[in-house]
Order: sequence, then C-alpha cells, then structure tokens
Amino acid sequence: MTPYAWLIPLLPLLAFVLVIWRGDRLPGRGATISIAGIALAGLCGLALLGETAAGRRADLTYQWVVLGGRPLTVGFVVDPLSAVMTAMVGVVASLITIYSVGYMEGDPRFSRFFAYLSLFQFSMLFLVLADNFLFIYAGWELVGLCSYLLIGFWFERPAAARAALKAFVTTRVGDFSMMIGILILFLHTGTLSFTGVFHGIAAGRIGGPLLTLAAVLVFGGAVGKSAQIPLHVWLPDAMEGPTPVSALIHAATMVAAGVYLVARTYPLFLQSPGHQALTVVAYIGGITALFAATMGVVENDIKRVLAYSTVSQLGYMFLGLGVLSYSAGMFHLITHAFFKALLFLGAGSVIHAVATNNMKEMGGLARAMPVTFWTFLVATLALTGIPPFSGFFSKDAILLAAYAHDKTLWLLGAAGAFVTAFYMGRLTWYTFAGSYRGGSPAASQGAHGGAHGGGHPHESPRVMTVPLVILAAGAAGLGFLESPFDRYVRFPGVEAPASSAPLLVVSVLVALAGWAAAGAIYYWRILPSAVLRRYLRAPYTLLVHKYYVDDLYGWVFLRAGGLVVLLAGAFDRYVVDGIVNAVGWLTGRLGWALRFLQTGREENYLLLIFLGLVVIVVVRLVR
Amino acid sequence: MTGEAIAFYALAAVILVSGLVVVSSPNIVHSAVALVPAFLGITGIYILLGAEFVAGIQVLIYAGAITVLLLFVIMLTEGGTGLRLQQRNEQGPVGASVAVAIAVLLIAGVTHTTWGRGAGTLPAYTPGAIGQSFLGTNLLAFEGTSIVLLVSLIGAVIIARKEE
Amino acid sequence: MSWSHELWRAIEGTVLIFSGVAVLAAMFGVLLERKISGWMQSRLGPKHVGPQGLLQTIADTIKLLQKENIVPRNADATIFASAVLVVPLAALLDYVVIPFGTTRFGPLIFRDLNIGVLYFAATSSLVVVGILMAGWGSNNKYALVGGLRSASQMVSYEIPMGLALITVALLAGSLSTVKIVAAQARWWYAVEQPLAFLIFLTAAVAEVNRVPFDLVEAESELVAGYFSEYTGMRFALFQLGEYGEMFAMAAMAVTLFLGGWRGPVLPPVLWFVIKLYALIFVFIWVRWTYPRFRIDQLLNFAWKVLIPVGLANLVATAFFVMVVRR
Amino acid sequence: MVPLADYLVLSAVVFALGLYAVLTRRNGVAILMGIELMLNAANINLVAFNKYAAPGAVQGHIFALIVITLAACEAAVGLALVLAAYRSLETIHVDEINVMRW
Repeated sequence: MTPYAWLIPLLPLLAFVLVIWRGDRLPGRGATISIAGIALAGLCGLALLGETAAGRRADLTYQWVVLGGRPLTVGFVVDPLSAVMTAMVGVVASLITIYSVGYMEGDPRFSRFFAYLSLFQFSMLFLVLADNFLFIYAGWELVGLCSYLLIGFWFERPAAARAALKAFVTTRVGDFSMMIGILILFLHTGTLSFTGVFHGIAAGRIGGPLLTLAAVLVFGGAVGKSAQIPLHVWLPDAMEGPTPVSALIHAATMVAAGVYLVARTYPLFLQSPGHQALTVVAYIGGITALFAATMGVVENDIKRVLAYSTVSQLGYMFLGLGVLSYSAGMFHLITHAFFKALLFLGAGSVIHAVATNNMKEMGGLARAMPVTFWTFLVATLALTGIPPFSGFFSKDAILLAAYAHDKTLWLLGAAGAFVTAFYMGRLTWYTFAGSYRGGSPAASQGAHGGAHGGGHPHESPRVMTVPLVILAAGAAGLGFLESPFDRYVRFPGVEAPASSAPLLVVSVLVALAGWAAAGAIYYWRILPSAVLRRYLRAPYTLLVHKYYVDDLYGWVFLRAGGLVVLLAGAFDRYVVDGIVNAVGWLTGRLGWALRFLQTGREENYLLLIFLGLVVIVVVRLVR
Repeated sequence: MTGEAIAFYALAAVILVSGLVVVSSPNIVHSAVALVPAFLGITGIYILLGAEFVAGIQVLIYAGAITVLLLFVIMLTEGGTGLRLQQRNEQGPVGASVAVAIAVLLIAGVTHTTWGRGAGTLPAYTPGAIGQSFLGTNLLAFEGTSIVLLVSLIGAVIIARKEE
Repeated sequence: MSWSHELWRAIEGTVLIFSGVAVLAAMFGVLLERKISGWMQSRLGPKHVGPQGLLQTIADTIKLLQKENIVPRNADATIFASAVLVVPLAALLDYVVIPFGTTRFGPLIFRDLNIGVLYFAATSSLVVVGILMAGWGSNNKYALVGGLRSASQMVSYEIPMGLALITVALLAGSLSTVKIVAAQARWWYAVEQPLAFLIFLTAAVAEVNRVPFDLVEAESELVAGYFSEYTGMRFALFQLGEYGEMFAMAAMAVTLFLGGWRGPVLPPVLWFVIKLYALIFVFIWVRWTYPRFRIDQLLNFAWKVLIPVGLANLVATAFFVMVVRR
Repeated sequence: MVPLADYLVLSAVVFALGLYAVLTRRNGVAILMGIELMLNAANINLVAFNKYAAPGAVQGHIFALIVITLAACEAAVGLALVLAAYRSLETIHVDEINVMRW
C-alpha cells in the first residue's frame, strides 16, 4: 500500500468533486459517497499503519518544476508519524461523517455540508502526508479554508458569519508568520523539502539565532492553527458551526495539525541553540493549558466549555513536545482526538435532544439518554486523566517529562489538570445530574436544524449513538497501547524519562480533587456556585470577560486600523489628489500666462525675436 | 579731411536724414518718397567704394523699380487715403529701445575689432569681371536667383490678381 | 585726380548741360515740334515772334516764368514741389554718358563711365518716381490716374529698351558708350540690328510719353496728365524735363544704332547733330501719324510683343556672337 | 581714406532704422520699407568688406547684386500679399490682421 500512499488523499477529493457536481441527485444526497471516500481512506491508513509498523518507509518524490536551476521536488512521505496521523484522521473522520448524517438531517444544504467535509478530509490527509514545506503549507491553507466554510455553514446567522471570518483572519496571522519562517529556511537552505532543509541545517547553512527565529516563526503557524495563547480567540467563537464540524475540525484533526507540524519539523527545533525554540513551545503550551482551562470554568455553553478544553489539551501537547517527550506529545494527540471527538459528539446529541446549548437549561439527562451519558462519562474520565482510561496514560507521560525537565512547567500542568477535572465535573453535573431544568421548547440559539422540540429529551437515533460507542471504546482502550506507540513513534535521540510512581499518584490525586471540588459545588451544593460567585467577584468577572483579550484586540486593531484608514484617506485626498490638482492648475495657469504671449500680431513676435537676440549678445559679451 | 571723407559724411547725412523720414513720418507717402534719396545716398556710398556696377543696379532696381512698386501699392490700398491714421503701434518705445540696443551692440562690436588695413587699389574695374564670375564660379547662385525671380514674379501676379 | 578738381568739373558740366539742353532741347525742340506739326498739317506754325517765329518758345517761357505758382488746396505741398525737381533732374542726368563727338584730345563726353548704358537705363527709370510724385502731390484725381498710367507705361517699356541696350552692349562687348560708338566703325548697329533699333525707338517714344503712347496727357481724356495742376515755372520745368528726355533718348539712339558721331566727311559733332535732328523729326512725324493707343493695348504691346521679340533678338545675337565671332 | 569701421557704423545705424520701422509701424507697406532699409544696410557691409577685405575679388559685389535682386522679389511678393490682404480684410494695418489670434 505504501507506494500508493498518494491514493489516500485522492479518495476524499474524488468524493468532494462528485458531491459538489451531482450533489442532491446522488444516493443519500451525497452523504454515502462522502462516507465511502473517507472510510476507504481510513482503511488504507490502517493498512499503511501496519506496513510502517513492519518497517517499510517511502518517500515518493516527484520533480515538479526547475526554479532558476534548482529543481523543486515535491511528494509524499510514509513514516510512522504520518501513518499514525493518517489512520487517526481516517477513523475519526469517518465516524464523525456517519454521525453527521443523523445530526444534519433535514438541513436544506445537506449535500453541500458533506462536500465541504470531504474537501476538509482531503486537505487534512494531504497535509499529513506532505514531505515538503510547500505541500504542508498548501494543506494548511486548504484546511483553513474548509474551517471557514464549515464554521460559517449557517451563514444566514450573523454570529456564524462573523465567527468564520474571525477564525479565518486569526489563523491567517499565524499562517503569515509560518510563511516567513519557511521563506527564511528556503533562502538559506535552497530547498523546500523537509529532508533537504534538515540536511542544510545539519550542514550549518543556517544556525544560531536566525534558526531559532525561523523555528519560532514556523511554530507561530502552529499557534495560529491550534489556537494557542495569543491567537486562541477564534476557537470558542468557532462553536457557531454545526457540532460534527466542531468535533472533527476543532477537536480532533485541524487543531492537531499544529502539533503535527512541530513534530514533523522537530529537528528544526532541536538544532536551535540551547533548545530555545523548544522552551518557547513548552512555555506557550503550558501557559495556554492553564489559561484556557480557567476560562472554561465560567462558560455556560456546553460547546464553548469543550472548546476551551481543547485549547488547554493542545497546550499540553505542545508542552509535551517542548519538554523533549516527543512520543508522549504525539500519543496525547491521538488519545485526545478520540475522547475529545466523543465529547463533542455527545454534546451534539444532547443539543440535538434538548435543542439548546446552555447547560443551565439541561440536567437529569442521564436517565433520558443512557447511551450518550455513559459514553460521555467515559470520555470525561479519559480527559481528566483518571486511570485506566487513555487520557491518564498520555497526560501523565507529559507531566512526567515536564517534571524531569522544568519544575514550573510541571506545576502549570498539574494546576491545569486540576482545573480541567473541575470544569469537566461541573459540566457533567450540570448536564446529566439533577432534574431537567429545560422548560422552554427550542429556546436557546444552540439548537438548529435537526434538533426537534425540547420538553421531553430522548435518546438520539442509532446512527448517532453507534459512533459514540465506537469512540468510547477507543477512548477507553487506547491507553494500553502506550508502550508499543512509544516504540513505534519516536524521534531518534529523544527518550522519554523513566516513569516514577509518586508522580503518577500525585497526578491522579489532583484529578480526583478536581472532581470532588466540582461535586461539592454543583452536586452536593455544600458551597453553592452563587455564593462562590459573590465572594470571588473580581476573578469571576475577569474570567467571564476572557481576560479582556478580545476587547484588547478589538480596541487595538480596530483603533489602529481606523487610524491607518484615516491617514491613508487623508494622504490620498490631500497629497495624491493634491499633486494631481496642482499639476492641472499649474498647466492652466501657465497656459493662461502664455496666452498673452501669442497675440497673433507679427510685430510682437518680431520684437521678441530681436529682444532675444539682444539678450543673447549681451549675455555673451558680459560673460 | 580728404574729399572722399567729406563725400562719405555728406552721403551718410543724406542717408540718415531720409532714413529717419522714412521711418518716422506719419504720412506713408512721404516715407515712401523719402526712400529715394536714401537709396541714392547708398548708391553714392557704393560709388565711393568703387562698386559702379552695383551702384547702377541699385539705382535701376531700388530707386527705380521698388520705390515705384511701393508707391503703386500705397495708392491702390487705403494706405494712401488713411493718411491721418495713427501710424505707430503700441510697442513703439520697446521697439525703439530694441533697435537702439542692437545698433549700440553692432557699433560696439564693429569699433572694438581692429580691421585689416588692406584697402588696396582696385584693379581696372570692369562690369565684365562680375559677368565672368556670375557665369563662371557663381553660376549656381545666378541660376538660383533667376529661378527665385521667376517664381516670385508668377507668385506676385497670382496673389495680387483679383479673382474674377 | 584730386577731388577738388573733380568737383569743379562736375559743376562746370552741370552748367553746360543745363544751358545746352535748356536751349537746344527745350526751347528749340518745342519750336521745332510746333513748326513741323504745323507744316505736316499744311499750316505754317508760329510766325509772329521773331523771324519765322524762332523766338516763340522764348516768349512762351518768359510768359510761363512770370505766371503765379498755384498749389492746389490741401495737396501734399512737399511732394508737389519736389516732383518738379526730380523729373527734369533725371532727364538731364542722361546727357552725362552721351558722346557728342570727338576732338583731338579724346571723345567729347562729360564722363566716360564704363557702365554707361546701365547708367542711362537707371536714370531714365528715376523719371517714373518723379511722375508718380507729381501725380500724387497735386491732389487731383485725373493727375493721380494719369501719373499711375504713365508710371506703369514707362515701367513696362523700360524692359524692352533695356533688352535693346543689352543686345547692343553684347555686340560692342562693353557697356561704355564711347566703346560702343567705336565698335560701329564698319557697320552701324542699325544695319546689323534693325530689330533692336526698332524696339529701342518704340520704347523710347513710349518712355517719353509721346503721341502714340501719350495717353498720359491726352487732352481729351486726362487734361494734362500728371502735370495738369502745375503752373508757371513748374510747368516750364516739366516741359524741359519732357523734351530733355526726348532729346536724350534720340541722342542715345544715335550713339547706339547710328554710329554716334561717326561720319565720312563732316566733323563728328556736326554728324551727331544731323542724326539727332533726323530722329527728332521722326519722333514728331510719328506723333501725327499714329492714333493713340488705349492703356491695355499699350501695355499688352509692350509685354506681349516687344519683350518677347527683344528677348528672342538678344538670344539670337548672343548665339551669333558666341559662334560666329569666336 | 575713410576707415572700414565708419561704413560698418553707417550700416549698423541704417539697419537699426529699418528695424525700428519694422517693429513699430502699423502699415504693411511701411514694414516692407523697413525691410528694404535693413537689406540695404547689409549690402553696404558687403560692398565695404569687398573693398577693404578683398579688393581684387568680386564676391562682395556679386553677393550684393544677388541680395538686391532677391530684395526686389521679396518686395514684389510682399506687396502682392499686402494687396491681397487689403482686398480680403479691408485693412493693411498689420495689428488688425490677427485672425490667427486667440
């Protein structure tokens, strides 16, 4: 299968073309074609996984064009990292596509949704298999485009349109810094392919601070796409899109692309002197982990809470990569993909049932939606790192490496873990425990399309619950695959530190403490949230306003933008137009002045001639 | 003061006086008629310079033909009747100053340069010599002038003719 | 020669010419004309004053001298007066180059200019200016029209006369009148060049505004032509100018075509006078035989007949001189 | 012997007179007269130089003769133009003939 690796991205592309072209007239209005496409790709991915495990590697390069004497070779690479990612994307995407058939049922633009999904799958697979900066960047842009299209799928709702635009622009900022990084690398190493660049770096063509700058710039792209600290503002708003989109793009695949990018260009980060680039990655990851988690605590919209959770988990992955535990970071990515997708789909089915996103209007759904509840519970336990679920293995590996590497990072991670446990507990109690609080039918803005009236919540149809169960199995079972994974996906020379028991115990205790705190406040009401809110007024408002980051951007950029616009307008009006008008006026004036010269009478002209003669002779004599 | 100098200054006086009359007299006919003494004065100058043939031609053409032509045209156009019209246009003073300036410049130029003393005696001057060179070395000029004469003759006739 | 001597001769010459011409040409000429015309018309002509009327013109002149000089109202006084000066002066200037005869110490000529013939043409063209001034100065429509007509007539006839002169100069090989006369030792140019002679005569008559071409002062149409406003002394001077011009033309015709003073027996000056008066007789004779030309006939005759013929003759002679002589 | 400079001064003055006439006279014919004067001034120079600079040669005279002939042509054409102007524009005052004016 390896030599035909290029076939994998091709399948979803074909599906996309077919669905866009024939659309509604296809069987199942395009859904089946899309599912078939991604399912096949997923199978091939698994086959690829098997072959790479057996040791087969391949780098299918193809000379595309000769740029000024330098051939530009592009192609696909098959190695453990890309195989794992292809498999993960394939499996998760097919499950989500199946799920969305039920979720999107009755939507007027049903077939177009699946076309966009296929396009997204193609670009994600394309990005993952790329073996050079050009292809990865191309995939990067395509993925961004699809996220814009899918977030703004219900474009008639202004909030969705604004969110899509915001997502696109913010990620563009990241892409821009990534492009500059790539250009710096290209200028110095003369090639775009990863191996070529890494050889160039090894050969010392680029080094020292410039290399660190290039690495950080490339990491900037990841920050943009994976919504890390400075550029995280777009992800919570992206929840405007349909839930399967949030699940697929904003949980499992696209946001993970940033982590994949750092992993793929790891030698770049390693070579930077004193691992400066890696420490930058680690700290940004760590801070984001804690920072995003805190914001999740005060969210009432179930999807926004999960969004902040994703941002924080991505922070953990970068933390992992930053503290030189390459395989732990990647492993956490895979496990996170499964249980976060599951959480989103679960939330989706809940919204589908109660037609509202607001947790305050839910409650007591455990009895009404048993399958959703249990799968949701499994995913929550995995996320908060409760053994024996997968989250425990991957997250603790990262914390372990962080502790060995840098104490403060470990502290950040642990605090993050506590807060994660707290807000996931809060979410679970609010949604599934207690009595049903949602009275008003179809009230909140979350419900749309497929969700029919609230009133009496009931279990989602089988087409939605089956993928939930499969994902739940993955979320639960994957943890045990850690050791083979470590051997399979590892970077030569980067070893994970030995696991130390006390640390594991500490992290589990932290998670349980989180759960207990949430239960105390929301389930057993020892310290009701209203009381808490009154005492912690300041921090509460700070968190609600998301540390005023949005406002800051709004104020700075809009104000700056306004100023620039004003300046440009003035400049254009007064300087550019000014000059043009001045020329016009001048010629007019000159013409008017010269008019008196041309009197039409010969003697005037003769006079001028002889006057000129006299002047010339006098000047000649004088000089 | 040899006889020649006296003659020169007398002739110069005649020329300049009649020139002034030509230039400044309000009556156009007066200025036309004053041309004749001017031309005759210049003929005298030519004779002083020993150019009899040129003097003869000057009298024949300038004094005889061109002045007559001028008088003819004055009579034919209202120039003659419109005697009392203001003869000078509005750039009088400026024109005068330019003319004076040029005169001063020329005179300055002339007096400052030292001319050769080569005023040797002329050989036995005969119109024949001119004839020889006209049809010899300067044949082209001669033919050219004849063509110009022909063309201007026909042109003048055509322009002046009254279209029936 | 020193300039003072030159000056003296000039003054002496002018006096001689003025008196000679005034007496011979003007006075005697007028008388002769009236006598011959009378005789032609089979009448006697002036008889009362002096023997056979010889003193008639003297009496006329004296009468004219004491007449009042009338200047027409708002006429152009300066031009009116100066015209009177120009016409006779131009006529008298012709006599400078005419060789009256030859004596032991060289030809009897005032000044033998080597551009003689050209000088003659030049001075004769000056008369035209005088006529125009007279026509304009007298502020009289008829005078003006008369002046313009005579000017155009004289200008037109100058060209054939010039051509005739050139033909003769070509034959003689020099412009100087003395050399031309010398060149006619064997054959008179009238014989060699009968055509040129005829052209010269007709042009001469026209130049002088004599009868066939005397449209200028044709009594019936333009009263007295350009000098109709002149009275007294000015009129006399004009008469002097006119007759002086006639005699000069006759004299030049003699020198150019009739061998000047050359003659078998009689002394040179006598020959010259005989030939001169023969031509004058012809002029007067012509006056009473040909009807007056109309102005357009007159000009057409000059431009369309005389000039072409003159040119052809000139070219023929040039060819003859070039081929035959050399 | 009259020095050459005097002739040149005389011609300069005559030229200036002619120029003044050309520049200031309103009547077309007067301007032509001015031009004639200027041409004569040039002729004086030519003949004077011929005598003082190259006594043997006749080029000066020939040049002067050609100038005189051309002056005659120029006068003829000029006057024809004046006549034509008078017939069509009823005026020979040069400053009134400015149909080309703005």
